[in-house]
Amino acid sequence: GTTKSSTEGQNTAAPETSAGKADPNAPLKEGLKIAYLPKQLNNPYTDVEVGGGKVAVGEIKGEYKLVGPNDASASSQVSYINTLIQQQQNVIVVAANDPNAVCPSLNQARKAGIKVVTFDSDASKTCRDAFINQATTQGIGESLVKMASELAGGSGEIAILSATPNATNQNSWIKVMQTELAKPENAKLKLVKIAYGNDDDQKSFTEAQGLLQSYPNLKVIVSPTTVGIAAASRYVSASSYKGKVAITGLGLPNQMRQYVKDGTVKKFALWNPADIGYLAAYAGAAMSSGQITGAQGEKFKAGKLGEYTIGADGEIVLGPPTEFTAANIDQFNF
Amino acid sequence: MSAELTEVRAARFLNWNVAIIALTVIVLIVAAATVDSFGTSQNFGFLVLDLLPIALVALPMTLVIVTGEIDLSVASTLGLSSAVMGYLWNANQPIESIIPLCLLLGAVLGAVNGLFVTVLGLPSLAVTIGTLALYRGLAFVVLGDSAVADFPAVYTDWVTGTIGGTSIPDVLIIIVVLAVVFGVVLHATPIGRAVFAVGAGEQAARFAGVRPGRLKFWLYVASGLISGLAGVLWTLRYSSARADNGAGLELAVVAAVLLGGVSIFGGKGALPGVIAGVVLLGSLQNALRLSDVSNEALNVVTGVLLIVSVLAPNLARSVLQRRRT
Amino acid sequence: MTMPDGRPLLSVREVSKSFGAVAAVRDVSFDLYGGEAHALVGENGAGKSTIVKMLAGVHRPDSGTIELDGIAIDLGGPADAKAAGIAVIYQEPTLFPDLSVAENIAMGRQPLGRFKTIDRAAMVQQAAQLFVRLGVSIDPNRPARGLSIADQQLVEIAKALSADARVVVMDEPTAALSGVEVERLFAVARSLRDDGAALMFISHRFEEVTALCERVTIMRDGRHVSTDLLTDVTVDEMVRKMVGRDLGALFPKQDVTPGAVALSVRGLSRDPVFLDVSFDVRAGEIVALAGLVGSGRSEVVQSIFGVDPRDSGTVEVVGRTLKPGSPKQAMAAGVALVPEDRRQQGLLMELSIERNVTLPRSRSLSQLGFLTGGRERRSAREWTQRLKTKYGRLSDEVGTLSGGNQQKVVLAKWLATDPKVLIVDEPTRGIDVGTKAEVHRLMSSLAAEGVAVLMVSSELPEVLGMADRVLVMREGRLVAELSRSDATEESVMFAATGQEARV
Amino acid sequence: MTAVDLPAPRRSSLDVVLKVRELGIVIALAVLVAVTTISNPRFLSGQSIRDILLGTAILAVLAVGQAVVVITRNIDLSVGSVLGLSAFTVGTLLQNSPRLPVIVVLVVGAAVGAVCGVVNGALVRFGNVPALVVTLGTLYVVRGITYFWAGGSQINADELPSGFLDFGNATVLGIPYLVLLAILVLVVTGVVLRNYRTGRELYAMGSSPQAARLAGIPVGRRTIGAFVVSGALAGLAGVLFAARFGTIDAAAGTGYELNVVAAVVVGGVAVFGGSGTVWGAALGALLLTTIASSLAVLEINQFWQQAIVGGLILLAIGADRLVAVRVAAGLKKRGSHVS
Ligand SMILES: Nc1ncnc2c1ncn2[C@@H]1O[C@H](COP(=O)(O)OP(=O)(O)OP(=O)(O)O)[C@@H](O)[C@H]1O
Ligand SMILES: Nc1ncnc2c1ncn2[C@@H]1O[C@H](COP(=O)(O)OP(=O)(O)OP(=O)(O)O)[C@@H](O)[C@H]1O
Ligand SMILES: [Mg+2]
Ligand SMILES: [Mg+2]
Repeated sequence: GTTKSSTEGQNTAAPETSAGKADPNAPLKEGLKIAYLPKQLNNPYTDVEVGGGKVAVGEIKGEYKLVGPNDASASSQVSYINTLIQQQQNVIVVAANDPNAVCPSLNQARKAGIKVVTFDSDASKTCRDAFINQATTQGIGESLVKMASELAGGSGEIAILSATPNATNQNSWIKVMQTELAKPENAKLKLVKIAYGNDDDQKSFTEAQGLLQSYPNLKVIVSPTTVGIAAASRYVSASSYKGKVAITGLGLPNQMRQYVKDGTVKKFALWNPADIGYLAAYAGAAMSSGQITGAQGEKFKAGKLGEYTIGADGEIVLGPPTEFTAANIDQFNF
Repeated sequence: MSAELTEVRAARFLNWNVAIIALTVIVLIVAAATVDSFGTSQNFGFLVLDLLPIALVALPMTLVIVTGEIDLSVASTLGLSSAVMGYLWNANQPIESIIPLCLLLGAVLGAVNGLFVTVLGLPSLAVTIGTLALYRGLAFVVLGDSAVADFPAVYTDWVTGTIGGTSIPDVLIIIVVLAVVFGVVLHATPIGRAVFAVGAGEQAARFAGVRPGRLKFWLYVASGLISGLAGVLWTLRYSSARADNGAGLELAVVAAVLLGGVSIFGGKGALPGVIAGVVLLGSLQNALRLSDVSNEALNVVTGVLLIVSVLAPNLARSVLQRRRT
Repeated sequence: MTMPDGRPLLSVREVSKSFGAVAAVRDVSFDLYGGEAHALVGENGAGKSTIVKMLAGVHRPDSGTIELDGIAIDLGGPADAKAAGIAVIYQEPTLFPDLSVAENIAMGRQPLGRFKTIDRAAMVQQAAQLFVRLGVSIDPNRPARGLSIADQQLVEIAKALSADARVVVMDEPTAALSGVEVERLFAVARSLRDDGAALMFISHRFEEVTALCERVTIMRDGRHVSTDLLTDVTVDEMVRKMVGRDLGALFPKQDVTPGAVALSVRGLSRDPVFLDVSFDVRAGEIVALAGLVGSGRSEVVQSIFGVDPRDSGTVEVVGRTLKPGSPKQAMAAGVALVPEDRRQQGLLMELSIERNVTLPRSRSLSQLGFLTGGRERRSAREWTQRLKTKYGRLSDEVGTLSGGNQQKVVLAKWLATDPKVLIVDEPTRGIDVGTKAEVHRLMSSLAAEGVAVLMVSSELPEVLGMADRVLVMREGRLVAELSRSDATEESVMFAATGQEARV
Repeated sequence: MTAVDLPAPRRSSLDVVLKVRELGIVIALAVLVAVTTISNPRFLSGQSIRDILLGTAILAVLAVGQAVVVITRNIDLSVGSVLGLSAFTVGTLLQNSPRLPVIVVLVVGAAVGAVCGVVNGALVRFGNVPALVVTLGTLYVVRGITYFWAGGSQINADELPSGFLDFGNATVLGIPYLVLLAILVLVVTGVVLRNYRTGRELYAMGSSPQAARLAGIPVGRRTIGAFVVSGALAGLAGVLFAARFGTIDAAAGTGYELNVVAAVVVGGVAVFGGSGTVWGAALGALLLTTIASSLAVLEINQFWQQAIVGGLILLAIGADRLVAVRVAAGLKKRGSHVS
């Protein structure tokens, strides 16, 4: 019969590259219909991201649209992708809830001439034209370990509170962290557990609770997700662990301000999420206008962010993350 | 006497089953006329695919509810079937044997519900809330939080594909065939007569030679089997086996069935109405989405429709009665 | 004995009540006096319970009034009746199975302690005292669930007593009680009466009526027949007034020579409902199973048909042994049961006439396993017409039919199965006189065609008019077998109530 | 909690049998805590107990309300949505007027819930519609309204007054306010149900609706009342939710209804009404919360959690039935004094 191993390699159907060459000098078209489909609506991080997108779409005189499910499920996203195909959008900017489940629909969209740009959480390479990466995976992983090491004073137990176990971006950062931790200079840091809060506020809250109960000697919780870090900080700030356990990771300054000020959190990092949505709009518009095709090495201008170059596999990297501390947090509002 | 007759006639006119079909047709016509690209054949394909799981699971659910019971575990059965499918696929089993196994699994899960309800005589609402959690939990135990995606293209393409050069989805065949089977069983066989009899009065049915326990048991098996099938199709459609597939679907299914005019107390209902209920909910959702109306509005529409569907006949009856006296 | 002071405590003035086409009570008037026990007697369906329910505020009279102390009162609901000092024991016990016996008795009148909280100790105390008065031993703390019918009835009685009501209405309170308990109940009832309460007492047992009551009102077909002092009437006169019609015209019994044994029951037992019941019914014969309410007749026939389990015994139908608990097999062997409870057991009230008539035959009416409706409709039309059923359409809900027509639908449903053995349980309860005659004519002609008929009936005239033989049950045992010539009201009643039948 | 019991003059052995189920939960709880503590002693630390109690508080308040409805042979599936609406209402209120005293906030939350309860109750009572359908409908409607209103906005902890957040965490004598509030709700409801006529009438209605009508109980009014209580408590739980989690969006409380029904069923309240106590329901909530915590601490794969909860529900209702059957059999033997 047909088994996994008998079909290995067959599934990577060649991406249907829209034939045609890049014309770097083509003007950006006006009136492009650019639709944003985040993982789910009503997520503050997402709101900031697509907010940046809205600004960019305005700058290039396009039509901005935001749709999305209330639950972070791939099946609802598929329905929305189908709707966007019907509405003949020019660009779909999507954060995939499941890298594969959305693929058939995204490819249908591309067949219909729609450019697909992923952000936040990538879809399978075969079904999108470009991916806006917040920062290099390596860079984020390294900076997470660096912050953890500083907060732990160079030695002790640390734990990770991630989103879901199959969240692509989180997992690749964690992998880098693990390589970093294996290096001799971090030998005294011990990663005791990776917990998953499913990007759900309460679940993350409960998981943070569980970590502290299970590991009395825990020094740092690293949470590379904005939901997780906020929930963990909130729990610790109101518990007897405050001051004994440090929290760090990736968070939104507005959500974290209170915990930075009350001393629960010393430092954390993030890129500017608004820039991701902003960059995605320009990338999509450039593609739709024929300036670029998504091939490695092509260059395009992204408004106030300047010029970007497409990397391997259609990846576009936003830039290095910013570290936030009590000293600088009030300069940021997102 | 004549007053009584007019009441009967009026009741027939107010028959929700007819009303819901009419309403569905009206909504379809209005949507096609006013919503851009609602009427396109491609959109029809999308609509059918979106309706697939709810339509399938609603079929046995209709029979279960007509007997006066309920099965809230369907979505979890779907999820477990999907998870097991992913697990076995990862374990390098041939898909040709995975699919029948998943159907069998669904039937077994349904049988467990059936045993609790008929042999132990426990209320089905409580039992299936229990198995709702249990089956979903087992799905996570089997597959954890990961997703299995690399199912063979032949199968996934079939589920998302269309018949010949048309844009009629292949899966429509499954829905139509099963709807006909369930419709015929419910409305044109002795089993169907027994289903209505049990729902209208279990004791009287027993006095007429029906065995309510056996009947209910097999209906739960059917419900499990179809949910298992829905799990397989879901997995292939999205090419993604996950433990959380279909979460929350049970309420949508129950809502569609009740909207279709089936009485939650059993004994009343018809399959065409249920199909209309499913199509009504699905096409409203689709049309509203195409018109950029938010998901939120849909929640409200669903809830209001549901309440109205049970309230309207009652109110109509009491108004009629008041006028008579 | 106290004499009534001439002014009635409660008066029923020309009340009427109809349910759809059935006029349950028509222009009935009578008075209840303080310090007096008043009997209400009549056949099944005469309208006694309907009167009770009007006094209880469950039904509102269509016309007429109920007066308390000479003032018309409007009883909008049971709460109003309670407030007016009327306590009711319903024919069917209405307990809360999950609550304790003490709570059941005290519901709505619980003794209160500090902060208006319920004083449980006092509540239990009260119940215990009532049980002492009634001379029974029921634990007030136990839940009502699982109480025997008799104990349930006793709790109902205690409930009514605890109300300290001025009017106590008892709808067949003794149906399930044994002699000892009846005596205790009467002692308590007499003391209530002597304290000035007005009692209304309903029973099918005349010895109870004569033992307790001073006055008797007789009803027939919803109408008031007479109200007399019991000292002025004999039991025979009461029975005549109750039955009140020429039986000859009503029961068109055809003479038939019985054929071979069609139904043979041997040693049928089900603890504690019936014990060692054995009898035969021959083809062409109508055998009546008589007895008091609760004597176990329905249980016997349900057990024969297989809807109820049995502990031991055998049932043979035309030589075929039926296995217990399988109505399907009984039906296949040619048995049909027209059950006593039309609403619960006989009909699916929300389904159409057509579906009801053809349900037991849905398999045989199908073609290649499918039912397209045509054959069912034709068959249903044929059978309902043969029984002269009046209805609008075959697709009407059976619940919209009048009681008599509903009964015809049940009969059609079972006659259509072409039975060899037809068991009918209270075939004419609650249906009008005309219909009754039609049903009887039908049973006669079926017997004449060679069907063995076993008829359970609480109506003596029916039993006497229709049966070739009368079997009498008492407390779960078959106590007498009377031939048509030996069966008289007296002989059947005496067998049913205790003294052995006169030969 | 089980110590709160009737001062019955004499308790037969049968009553003990009838209490078995709640006892069962207590034993299960004890075993669970013991096993977890042995494997990780910090499970019994003050902080950990506080966390479990805080988690239980919200679920218990919901379960108490649900128990009241279920006892009358109805069900309220809209509680999760009502919680969300109430939480968002008070969140918005506090954003705009941060100086509101906590007590006002509690009253506003409960009032929002009570209004939803009135709608549910009136539809069930006057529409003559099964509660399951009505509350399934309002589950969607109320959630939809919350989404409409909230849109994508989220209320974060830093937007809420610290006084209110303190209320979510502060303690009196080591016991958090939220827990005290939940206990207050539990005790008041428990006492009313057990010791007041109104409470007993709710049991009577659930036990036999027909008999209740004949007994002159105002069934319609009590039904609406039960839904109002359930709604108000769901609203109150919304305030507790806001105080405890500090982050509120339109999805708050999604899916809670099944947890709540599960807690009630595990706690021994019969789905067909008439029996069970709010103490049991609260114990059910405590058990479910403790299971969640201890599975996290025991490092049992978190994926097992839901399966275990499901198995427990089946076990609880199965045991309930077995006990009922045995008791009924026992009673029949004892009660048959009619010779
Ligand atoms: N709720 C009802 N709906 C329709 N018909 C009813 C209803 N209650 C009683 N009836 C009918 O009214 C008539 C009188 O019934 P009722 O119960 O008063 O008789 P009864 O004298 O108490 O008889 P029994 O001796 O059998 O108790 C019967 O024909 C019965 O079928
Ligand atoms: N479910 C039950 N549990 C316990 N005892 C019962 C039950 N049903 C009936 N009984 C008892 O069994 C006996 C026989 O009842 P049954 O209904 O067969 O009497 P019947 O002679 O047919 O009277 P009716 O005139 O009411 O039809 C009665 O004493 C009754 O109290
Ligand atoms: Mg009566
Ligand atoms: Mg009988």
